[in-house]
Amino acid sequence: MFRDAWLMASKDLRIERATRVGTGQILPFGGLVLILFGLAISPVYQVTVAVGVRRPMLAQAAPGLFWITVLLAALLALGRSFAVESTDGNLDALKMAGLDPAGIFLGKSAAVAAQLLALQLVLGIGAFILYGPPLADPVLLLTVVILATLGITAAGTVYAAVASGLRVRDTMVPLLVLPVVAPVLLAATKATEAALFGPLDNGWSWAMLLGVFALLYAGVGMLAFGPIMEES
Amino acid sequence: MTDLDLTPRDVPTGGSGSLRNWLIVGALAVVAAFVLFQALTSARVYFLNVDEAVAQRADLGDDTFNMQGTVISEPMSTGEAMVFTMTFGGENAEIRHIGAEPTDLFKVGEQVVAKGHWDGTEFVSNQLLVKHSEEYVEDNPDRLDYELDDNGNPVHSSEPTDGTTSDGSDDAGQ
Amino acid sequence: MTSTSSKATYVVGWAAIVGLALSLLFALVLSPPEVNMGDSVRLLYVHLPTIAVSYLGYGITFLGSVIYLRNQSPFWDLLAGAAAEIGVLFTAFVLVTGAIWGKPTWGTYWEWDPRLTATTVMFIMYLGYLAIRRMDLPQEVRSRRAAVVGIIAIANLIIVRYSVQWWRGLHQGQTLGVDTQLDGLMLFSLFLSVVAFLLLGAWLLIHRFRVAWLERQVEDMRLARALSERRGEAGGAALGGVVS
Amino acid sequence: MVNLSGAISLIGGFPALAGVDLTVDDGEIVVLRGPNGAGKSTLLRLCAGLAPLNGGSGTILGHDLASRERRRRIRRETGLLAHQTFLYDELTVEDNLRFWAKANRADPSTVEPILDRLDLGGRLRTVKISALSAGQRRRASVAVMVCRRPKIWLLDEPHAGLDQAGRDFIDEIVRHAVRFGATVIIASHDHGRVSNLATRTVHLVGGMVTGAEDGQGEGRSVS
Repeated sequence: MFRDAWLMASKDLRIERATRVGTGQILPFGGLVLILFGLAISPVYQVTVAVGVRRPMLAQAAPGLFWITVLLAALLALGRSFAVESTDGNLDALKMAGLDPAGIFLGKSAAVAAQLLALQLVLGIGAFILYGPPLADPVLLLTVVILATLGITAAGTVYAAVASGLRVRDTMVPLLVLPVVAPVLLAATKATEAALFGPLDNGWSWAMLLGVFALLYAGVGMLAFGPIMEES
Repeated sequence: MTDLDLTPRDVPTGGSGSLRNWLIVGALAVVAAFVLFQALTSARVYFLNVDEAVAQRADLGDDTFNMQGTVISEPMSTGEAMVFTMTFGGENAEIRHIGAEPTDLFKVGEQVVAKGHWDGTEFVSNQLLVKHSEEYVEDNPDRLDYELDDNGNPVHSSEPTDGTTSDGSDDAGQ
Repeated sequence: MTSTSSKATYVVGWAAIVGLALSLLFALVLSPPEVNMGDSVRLLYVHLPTIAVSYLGYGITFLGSVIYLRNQSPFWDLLAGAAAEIGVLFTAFVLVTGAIWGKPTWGTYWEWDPRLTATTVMFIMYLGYLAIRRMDLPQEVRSRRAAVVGIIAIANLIIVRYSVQWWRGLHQGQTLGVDTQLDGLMLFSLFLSVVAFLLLGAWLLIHRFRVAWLERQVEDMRLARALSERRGEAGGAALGGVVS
Repeated sequence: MVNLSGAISLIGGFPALAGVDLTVDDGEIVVLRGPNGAGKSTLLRLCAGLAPLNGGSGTILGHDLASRERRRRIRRETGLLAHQTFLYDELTVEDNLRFWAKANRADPSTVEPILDRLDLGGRLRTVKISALSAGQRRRASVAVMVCRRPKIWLLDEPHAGLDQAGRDFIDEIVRHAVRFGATVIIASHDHGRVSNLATRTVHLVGGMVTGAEDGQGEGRSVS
């Protein structure tokens, strides 16, 4: 299983290296979304965050805006991940090779997760520059980013697979994936708020929730991928 | 190309990973359930109770949050604001509400959620939501009174506090 | 089967009508106003029964999905789909009645309360489930994928059900539990309307399922005709082949 | 090897196979002939364990087609050369071969010689599949088959769109595979060419077998 996962993940990353869809298209898209949020929420808007302390609303909203951007980018990456398989009958070929469905699931999730993490490194720096929030707890932030990414990709891969197929419309992926990852958005935003602005709320317990979500969907995906991939 | 070996291959059986998957998933579920329990018991999602809000007053600063408690004083109008006292867990808080009138359910003895922030020791509220309990009590003109339990939660008493009339009609659901 | 009604649906249908009429009487006339809510408490007799039907619908979807994945029987697949449609319909109703009820009691139509938010997410997820059932895929593939999602989505129901216990929120806790707190006639009225709505849900479910079943039969008939046409094609060509 | 009786296969609700009876013995080279839409491709996909068996019965290599568990086995022991390349367009010839060799649990050290023998070594090795000509792509797909060394070779119009050299290459590889003990089923329009190969020609119309005749091919028919 892990051997198949490694094989699939390295193959997907090799395709990404050859085509550069992630760096050439998804990353600019994410940057664009960050900038558009900046235009929508004017930098002059201020909110009071403590006695006598006012902060730009944009900085205060940075965690939520960042995670929405990541979700949108994840939708593109997930769609891409399955578009690669549905052209030229490769899904059939994978079945004929007898790869373990759980391995395929883990491999494809891992590849998307790796791409998203790289993406977030750049987008995160961009968000700090554009929105200018403080950073109170870098360790918590890093933990949150990793756990939330794993959760988004695990759940996203399950539902992107459900929505995949030659004649299936692209609109299915957002409809299925977004409600499922809504808890990730909530928890990641809360935990990121704690990591950026200080331990107002219990950031680590939100991070733990993210870990649970990722674990659960990893299990679900390993079990569900067989029936989902079986075409007849 | 005649030297290419095309002998049909005996495909390795590679045991069905089904059992192993179940084991992995089972282990994950146990871990997840444990962690979930831990996380859920500590996550504050929606509101702070009055005692918690009072304890964290310094940390909260001017943050907007929801505070929950039971109304214990008859609200008084002072010009544009409505002033009353809320209690929970043995702590009281003075509320100055500026904003839309709460619903008719807002009255002494009800649990409410006030949305606002601390201003010194006073809580300035912009929105008052009435948190109805899952208790539904028959509207009986004889009995409109309440008591508070140790936590400051209202207790619907079958005995009116003025003690003049007794009321035995409401025990069915309690 | 050529009609979606039968003696059983007649009985269930009439029982639902009588039950609804009775619960209308009890909910609007006979049951007392609540001490704090006044007459708006009467929304309870619609709000709670509809979510009960929703829960049951999603429960059937879960059960049908599990059984379908085990034995591939179209019966359970179609039942799961029909039950999800009923569930979604009643969840929509719950959200609307909840908003209407929320204004006079809490003071707001909508609040980011855990249960409200979770219910809305559940609603959208089951809309997604129904969308999967309409995907342009071979029928078995579609059914299998829908079944997988029908099983996963049950987690939402559990979250919604226990959200009032796990998290603090504006929403009241379990109304019907071991320590139910409803005065006399209120409890009976609620019980009556739950039964009436369950009957209504069952009646709708049976009909919706039978429509789906008939549709499947039409498909099978179309298939049988396509099969004989295709064989005719083969016969004609074979004859031609022999002649030439 | 292949044993079908009354096999029905539905593709998107359409009976692509309407009751096929077919027996193929070890070492045969069977050519399927018939007009477009006769069900040749679906028959091959059924034999590969990809298309569903919706009616009738059948076994491939002794595995029951009705069992999903057995079908997984069938998939691994058969090889399909279809209209699609079964290759990743964005990857090079060599990367594709290495990936599919590993995915099929074939010996990775065979990739190198196979590339050379199939004239995919040298310059072509580092060319993306999307940049190859039709003939070169077919070669690359065949290269994966050669890696897999299936028991049954299922070839769907293998000569289509190829030049003389390409067609000769396909014929040669088919003869070669049979000599090593494989069984081959070919769907083809091009009967002038493939009848030289065939031990038997089976006619398929309207999703059913309408006739068969023996050929002079070089298979090792045991029956």
